[in-house]
Amino acid sequence: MIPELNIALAILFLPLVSFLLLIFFGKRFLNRSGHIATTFLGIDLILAFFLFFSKLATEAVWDITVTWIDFHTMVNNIPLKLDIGIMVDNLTTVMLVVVTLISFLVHVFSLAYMKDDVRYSRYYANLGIFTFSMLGIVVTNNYLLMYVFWELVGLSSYLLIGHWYEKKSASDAAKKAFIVNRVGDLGFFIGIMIVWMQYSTLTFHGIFTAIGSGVLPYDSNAWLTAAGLLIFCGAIGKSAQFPLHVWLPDAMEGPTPVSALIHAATMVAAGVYLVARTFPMLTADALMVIAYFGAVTSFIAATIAIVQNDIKKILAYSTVSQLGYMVMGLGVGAFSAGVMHLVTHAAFKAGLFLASGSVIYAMHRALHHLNDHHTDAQDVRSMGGLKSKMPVTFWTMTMFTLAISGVPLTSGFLSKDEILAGTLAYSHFTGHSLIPIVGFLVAGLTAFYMFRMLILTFMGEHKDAHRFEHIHESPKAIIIPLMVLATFSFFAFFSLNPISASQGWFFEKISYPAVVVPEKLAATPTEEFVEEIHHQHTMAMALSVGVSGLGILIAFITYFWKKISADAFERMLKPLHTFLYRKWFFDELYDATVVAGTVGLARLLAWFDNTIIDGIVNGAAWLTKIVSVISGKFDTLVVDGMVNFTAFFTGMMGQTVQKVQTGKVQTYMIFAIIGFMVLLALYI
Amino acid sequence: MELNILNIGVLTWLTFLPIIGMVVVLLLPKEQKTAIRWTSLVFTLLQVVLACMVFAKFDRSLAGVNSAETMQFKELFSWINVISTGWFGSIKIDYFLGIDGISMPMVFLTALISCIAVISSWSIEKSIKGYFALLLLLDTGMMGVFVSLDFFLFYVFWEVMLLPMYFLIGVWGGPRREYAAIKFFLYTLLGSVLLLLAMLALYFSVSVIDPATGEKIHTFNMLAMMNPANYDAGSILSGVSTTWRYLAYIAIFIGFAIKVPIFPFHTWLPDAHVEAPTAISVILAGVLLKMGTYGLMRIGFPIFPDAAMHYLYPLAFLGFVNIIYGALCAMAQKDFKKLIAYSSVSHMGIVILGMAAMNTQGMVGGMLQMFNHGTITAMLFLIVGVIYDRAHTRGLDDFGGLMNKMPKYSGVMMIAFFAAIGLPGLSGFISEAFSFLGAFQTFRWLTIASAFGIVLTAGYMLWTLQRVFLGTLPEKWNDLTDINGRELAMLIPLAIITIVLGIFPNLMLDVMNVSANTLVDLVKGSAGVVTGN
Amino acid sequence: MLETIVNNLSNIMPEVIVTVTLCVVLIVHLIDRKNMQIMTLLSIAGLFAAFYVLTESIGTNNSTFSGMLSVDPFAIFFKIVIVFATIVVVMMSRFSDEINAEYRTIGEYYFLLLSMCLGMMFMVGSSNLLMMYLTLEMSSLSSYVASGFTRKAKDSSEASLKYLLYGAFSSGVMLYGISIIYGLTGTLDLVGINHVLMQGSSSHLALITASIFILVGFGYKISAVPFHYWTPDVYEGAPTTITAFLSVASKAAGFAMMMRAFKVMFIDSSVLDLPAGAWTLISGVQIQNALMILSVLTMTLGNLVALWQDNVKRMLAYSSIAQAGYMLLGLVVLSNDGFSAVMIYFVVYLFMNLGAFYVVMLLANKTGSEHIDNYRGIGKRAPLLSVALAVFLISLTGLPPTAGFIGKWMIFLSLINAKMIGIAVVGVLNSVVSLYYYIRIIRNMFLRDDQTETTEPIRFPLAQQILLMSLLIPTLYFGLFFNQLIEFAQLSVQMFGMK
Amino acid sequence: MTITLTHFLLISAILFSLGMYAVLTRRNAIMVLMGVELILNSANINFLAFSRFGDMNIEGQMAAIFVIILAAAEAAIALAIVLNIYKRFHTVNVDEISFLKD
Repeated sequence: MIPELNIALAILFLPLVSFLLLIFFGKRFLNRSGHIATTFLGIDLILAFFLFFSKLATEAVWDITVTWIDFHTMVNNIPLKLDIGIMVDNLTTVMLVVVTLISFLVHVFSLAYMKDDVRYSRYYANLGIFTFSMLGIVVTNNYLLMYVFWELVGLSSYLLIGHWYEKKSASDAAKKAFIVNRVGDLGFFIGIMIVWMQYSTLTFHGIFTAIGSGVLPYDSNAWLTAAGLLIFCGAIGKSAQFPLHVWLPDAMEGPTPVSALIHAATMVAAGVYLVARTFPMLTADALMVIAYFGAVTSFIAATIAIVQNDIKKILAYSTVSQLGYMVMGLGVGAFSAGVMHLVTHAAFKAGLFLASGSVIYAMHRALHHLNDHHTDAQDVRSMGGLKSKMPVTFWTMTMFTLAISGVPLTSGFLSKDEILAGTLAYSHFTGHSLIPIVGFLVAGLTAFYMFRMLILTFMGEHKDAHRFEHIHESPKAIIIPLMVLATFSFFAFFSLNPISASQGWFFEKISYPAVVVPEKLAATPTEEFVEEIHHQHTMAMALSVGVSGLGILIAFITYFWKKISADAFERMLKPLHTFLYRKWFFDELYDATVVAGTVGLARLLAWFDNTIIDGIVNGAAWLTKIVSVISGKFDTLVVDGMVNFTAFFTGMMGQTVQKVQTGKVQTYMIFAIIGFMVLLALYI
Repeated sequence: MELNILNIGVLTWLTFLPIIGMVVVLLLPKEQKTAIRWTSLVFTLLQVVLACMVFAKFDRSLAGVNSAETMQFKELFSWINVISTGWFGSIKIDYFLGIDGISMPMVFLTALISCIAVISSWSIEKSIKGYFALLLLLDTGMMGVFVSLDFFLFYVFWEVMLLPMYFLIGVWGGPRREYAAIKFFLYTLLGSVLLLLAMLALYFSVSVIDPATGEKIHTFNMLAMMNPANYDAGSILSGVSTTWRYLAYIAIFIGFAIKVPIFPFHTWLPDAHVEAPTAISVILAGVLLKMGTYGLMRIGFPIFPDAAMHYLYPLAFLGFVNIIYGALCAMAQKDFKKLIAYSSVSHMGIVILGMAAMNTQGMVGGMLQMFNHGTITAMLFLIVGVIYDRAHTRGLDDFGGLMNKMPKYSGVMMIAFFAAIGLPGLSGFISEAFSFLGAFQTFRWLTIASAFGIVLTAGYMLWTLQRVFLGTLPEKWNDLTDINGRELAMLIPLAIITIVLGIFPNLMLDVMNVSANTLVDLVKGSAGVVTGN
Repeated sequence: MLETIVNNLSNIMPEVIVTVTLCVVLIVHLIDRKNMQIMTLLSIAGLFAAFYVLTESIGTNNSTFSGMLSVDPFAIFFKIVIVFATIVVVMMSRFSDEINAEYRTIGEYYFLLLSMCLGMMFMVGSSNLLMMYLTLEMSSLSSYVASGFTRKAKDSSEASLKYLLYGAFSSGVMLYGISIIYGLTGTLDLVGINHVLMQGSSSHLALITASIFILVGFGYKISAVPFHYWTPDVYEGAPTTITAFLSVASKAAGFAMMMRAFKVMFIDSSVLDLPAGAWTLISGVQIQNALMILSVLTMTLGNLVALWQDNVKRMLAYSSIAQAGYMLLGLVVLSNDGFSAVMIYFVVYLFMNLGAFYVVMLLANKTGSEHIDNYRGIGKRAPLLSVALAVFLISLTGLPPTAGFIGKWMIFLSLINAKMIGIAVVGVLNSVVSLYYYIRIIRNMFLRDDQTETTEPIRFPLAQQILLMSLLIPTLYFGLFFNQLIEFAQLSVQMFGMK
Repeated sequence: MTITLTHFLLISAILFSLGMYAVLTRRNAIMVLMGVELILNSANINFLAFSRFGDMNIEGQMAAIFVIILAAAEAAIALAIVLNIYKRFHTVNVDEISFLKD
């Protein structure tokens, strides 16, 4: 056993320990539970960094596999058993750091933000279980455990979204999140079934080697592609890709730090991570589909984000959009760029959420002070001018916004234009020119709506002077995490070259994995592709800077200098606006079709079950009626259908027979004689 | 493997301890309520202890299934032995007990559930003497079914269960108890008479050399029936894939399908569950339903491999119907208990699907699912019972916000619900996953279709959870109390099992594996072997 | 001449004993008509003596009175059943209020009972058509009177009239059939007839007609559909004790006679060692289908009509018709196998049916009615009694672990053995239907509460409980340990003059 | 002409039918019993005729005697019962005596 793996295990299980502590003794610790959990995460973070550096120092991949379940039998001459294990490679360590870091910061942030919450220790317990399962996804080396932790993060996200479950909206959102994710996971599971059926193993290594040796599910390329895409379904669910993106915006019902941790930085990125892990077995077709899913998602989300007014909603949609970006990046084959965007985005998007949290916090306190319960503390239209009151929040926020808009010198810029370069390269090889177009379009839109939000929130003057009095900068526990994240949003942490990531350590360490799919199915060979990216790089950079600059400019014109009236536009394009504002009517659509359909079918079947099935058995209501009409004593007798049917049938028989039983002895004799005749007739 | 107590085999003890308990209970004056309760508890607890001993001593490496040698804790005595008259071969019926990997988990489950049922019956007041006497009798019947290897004995135990069940539902049940009780009784009887005929047909088709006298005699020994060599040429069920064999298999299948219950024979289940008192629902869902699938594994598959293989797809299809149909019906229910009832229809469907896969993972998954469903559904029914005792209603829409009012309760509930949903880390996941993994290899599209069941399950379970536990507490429930020690005592063990098996499924799987493999090989291998010559 | 008669008498010792007993009872009755005690004791003593002698004579296999009467295991088996039934009924009568109300004529009652018993004992042995007819009439005549015994009750006398007319009519028809047989074969001795038939050459039509004429007579005695119509009325009208006796003993006698007649007359005695003791009928007398139809009709009709009865006595009447149907299944098989099954069924039936009637009678003593609604809440008021009744009813349904199951089981065993799957299915389905009305009684006893809220327990003297137990215990015991039962029946199958 | 077996059988058949008719149609219990007597006697004629013509043993005649005796006994009991009925119902019309039925 490699010692580092012990550390990995420690990292994995520390949060679980904190969870168990808090769930069982939370009542004892009262408000100390926050600090306890935070301490655990602190240790976790340190270990994670340690592991990170020690791993980057070496090339080896630390991997250990144990047999979990042995079926004591052979399937086509290989013993049938279920292996599980953990593995630490560069990707893992990076993810470990990201998860622990964000999680730690959120813990700290929550100390203040959730201070007087009713279920304080429960909240921290849930953060613990979440961190545990998230880390689990990262360290495991097989699809089974992956799926296990996959579901567990689903659970913890369910718990955290529904943290304020007294609110119907909250519990609805939680339920929605879980079920929608289940739909995705279903695909994931089917994918796993295919793989298991073919290879009788679920470890990445085992599967990839098997594919490498040319064994395909059902010996068909189509099924290999299908397997890849089905596994990708898991990502569609978790990373809120179209068409399953609908749960993420609702998930904002959870506490803001939760949104930062789960629904911006880590869990939603798990989907991207899954794609990255599965990358070697994805065929060209699969990758193309994935790329399109990403593109469509990012576009839809971006358009919606433009018109939202709830600050968290805006961020939520931008998250969806950015996730689409990453998926698109991986889809086109820009592996490192995609993963890198995952990391950078984790930092600045978490930052954005925490900052918005800080704003909301301030607003709440103000509103609470004036006990004003009508104004929505999250509506950007009721904010403005907060710059002077909460400078730290403002400046950090600005930093994040620049990063996400892809302005040079920020981390976002690096990853983003690598992806764009990738898309250009992709279209060059495959001719799918729609992808880059969407890419750049979304870049512009992002810049626009992010700055819209920034301006509406912090600049101009506040809508309500009286309230303005009572707004103050948030406490240290809140702003320190903001600063930390702001620092991480600088380019320097990822590549010393401010304009190109490709020479940075990240690209060096997180390099393209060896593709194992057969030659004729594989996407463009890596070398040529990388080469092409280099060609496109400058072009991509120029374009992206241009579009985002344009976006920012329009934002300022519209909302800062007010040269163009947004309302006028809104009025002019009313239908379009409603369409976007109502999120392309996805929820309505699903409610009308899937949900209504299922529930309706359920009702129908239940009715069917009670009336028809039970009826056939139960002799149905009308039959019972007839029977009971026939004779009063029936009701007590009518018990159950089959018998009841017999009963009814018998009713007839019984009646006739009873008619025969007249009590007149001669009638009896006559029947005897008839019987006699009949018997005789049998022989003549 | 042998284990004797006072020179009496442990299986006999397991089976007849409750009867002794029943006698004691009957001897007690009916005023001594506590005494009666405690006696029944003590005896069932003893049963659990014995079951644990058996489980511990059970040799994981022996297969059993069709070989008497590898059956464990065997007990074989001649019960009925009619001296042969010239024109009629001597009738021999053995008292033949023994367990293997298929029955071991069921034996354990039965003991456990019975004990828990006794605990949960503590609050019964109405003619409690009769109640516990019948409960113990029922216990014996159930245990007997799982340990007997002689078809006649099996059938006797099978029928012995009916009457106690009828009374337990009919006397201590809800408003429509009479209806539910008679429905249950008639349904099951209808099934079992078909079983009877099939049994007789088998009896006359199979004959073995009687070690004592050396003459060839007919036998009810299941293991002998599994061996194609024992079939007399020209007898009804000799040959392979003959119409008679198919008919016999179908008869047996219906007999068991009614117990499972498999669509469309399931309609007795919701009524029975809704009307039955909590403890009885627990037993019904926890043990009785398993008898159907157990019967198929113990009798249907190994004795009729050809028919089993021939009807494999229909079987799987019925499994699929159960899963989806049950889930959808559950979704539409307004009554908490009825919802759980339909959910077990759905979950048993997974067992059927797994069995139909006819490969190791599927079979093991099915067996494990039998056990897990036993524990999980038992928890669910207990949970319903707890709230029903307090609120005297089961309407899903009457509740809300219990999470705050009854935290301990909700904690246990969470485990049960998510186990039912099939959340990894809890036992439900493992068995469901294996059943599907196995089934997928045999029925690709059918399994994919069935897999939608897991989404539906999540749907109705979470919806229920939301309606009952989340949201705000209605005024009228302000005086609800959290669960007391007794109720915890019956829920916690199950919860622990659920979690432990979720993480270390091997504890159970090791017991089943070998037998499961043997069963699969047996069915697949001897499917084509001509019997009777 | 005389000593031959005396010698023959030694063969029919049990009958002689019974005869003596009934004469004594009659005399005692003439001396002191009030004294029930002594008469009960006398008849019981006599019957026990007869019973003892019977058990002693198990295994004897010969025929007396120049082949008129055969004393073979088959006959002895049924005699044992009949005598035992009589003993039980005598004890029942001791506890029956409606009988005790007639204390003035109680002697006549016992006299009738014993003479019925005597007639039946002769029936089962008689191996000559004329003898059959005479013994049949002998038992019938006393039954007519007995069923009308409680003269005060209108029902009772109506019952006796109907019984009389119907009985006389069908026995007349039977006699006519006998006369034709005589004409065809020139003899009335069963074995003789068999020999003649074996040579063939007799007109089949006439033969069939005649045998169906005879079937009418048997059908009436065992109350098989469509000759059963008298049964419900008579059973309902007659005193419960007599009903019980008719439903068991006279049915047994009827069956015994029928079995013997068919087996000895119509079986091809040249081929007798087929597997499972199956037989082949003499060509031309294919009565098998007729029997099959009769049995299916009988059990189905009996069950279906029983579903509607609210008078428990009448319900049991129909149920006993249905039971006769199951037993007929055993005949249909036409093999030793099936016959032994029928005999086993009778032993079982003896206990469960008498038990059921006994409980009904005891309850009627207290509640004064046999209507099913009067059974509500009895479960609480008389636990032992109602549990016993429940057991008897379950046994009648044929569920393990009661003796009734074994009875049915053996029947179906023989059916399957003869590969008659079809009617076996009909049979089991019927037993499912039957559960349905038996359970009604159980339901009323345990699941329903008395409307009149009377909850004070009903007590029964020890003597009555002992009798109950002596019926209940065998019903359960034979359910689990039926070894000797089967062996005894299988050994008793053989009849005189048959290999 | 010579009287042959056939004539006797014919007579007995007719007698049997007449008896049957009486049994089924007469409403008076006594009459019904008369019908039964006819049936019995038709059987008797058969016995006698067979034993006379079909040069068989005397079993038939023996049978006839027994039947006659039995008929007497039956008649006695029957009349007693009918008498009893008349006491109860003040009628012997079998149709009016039909209280026992479903």
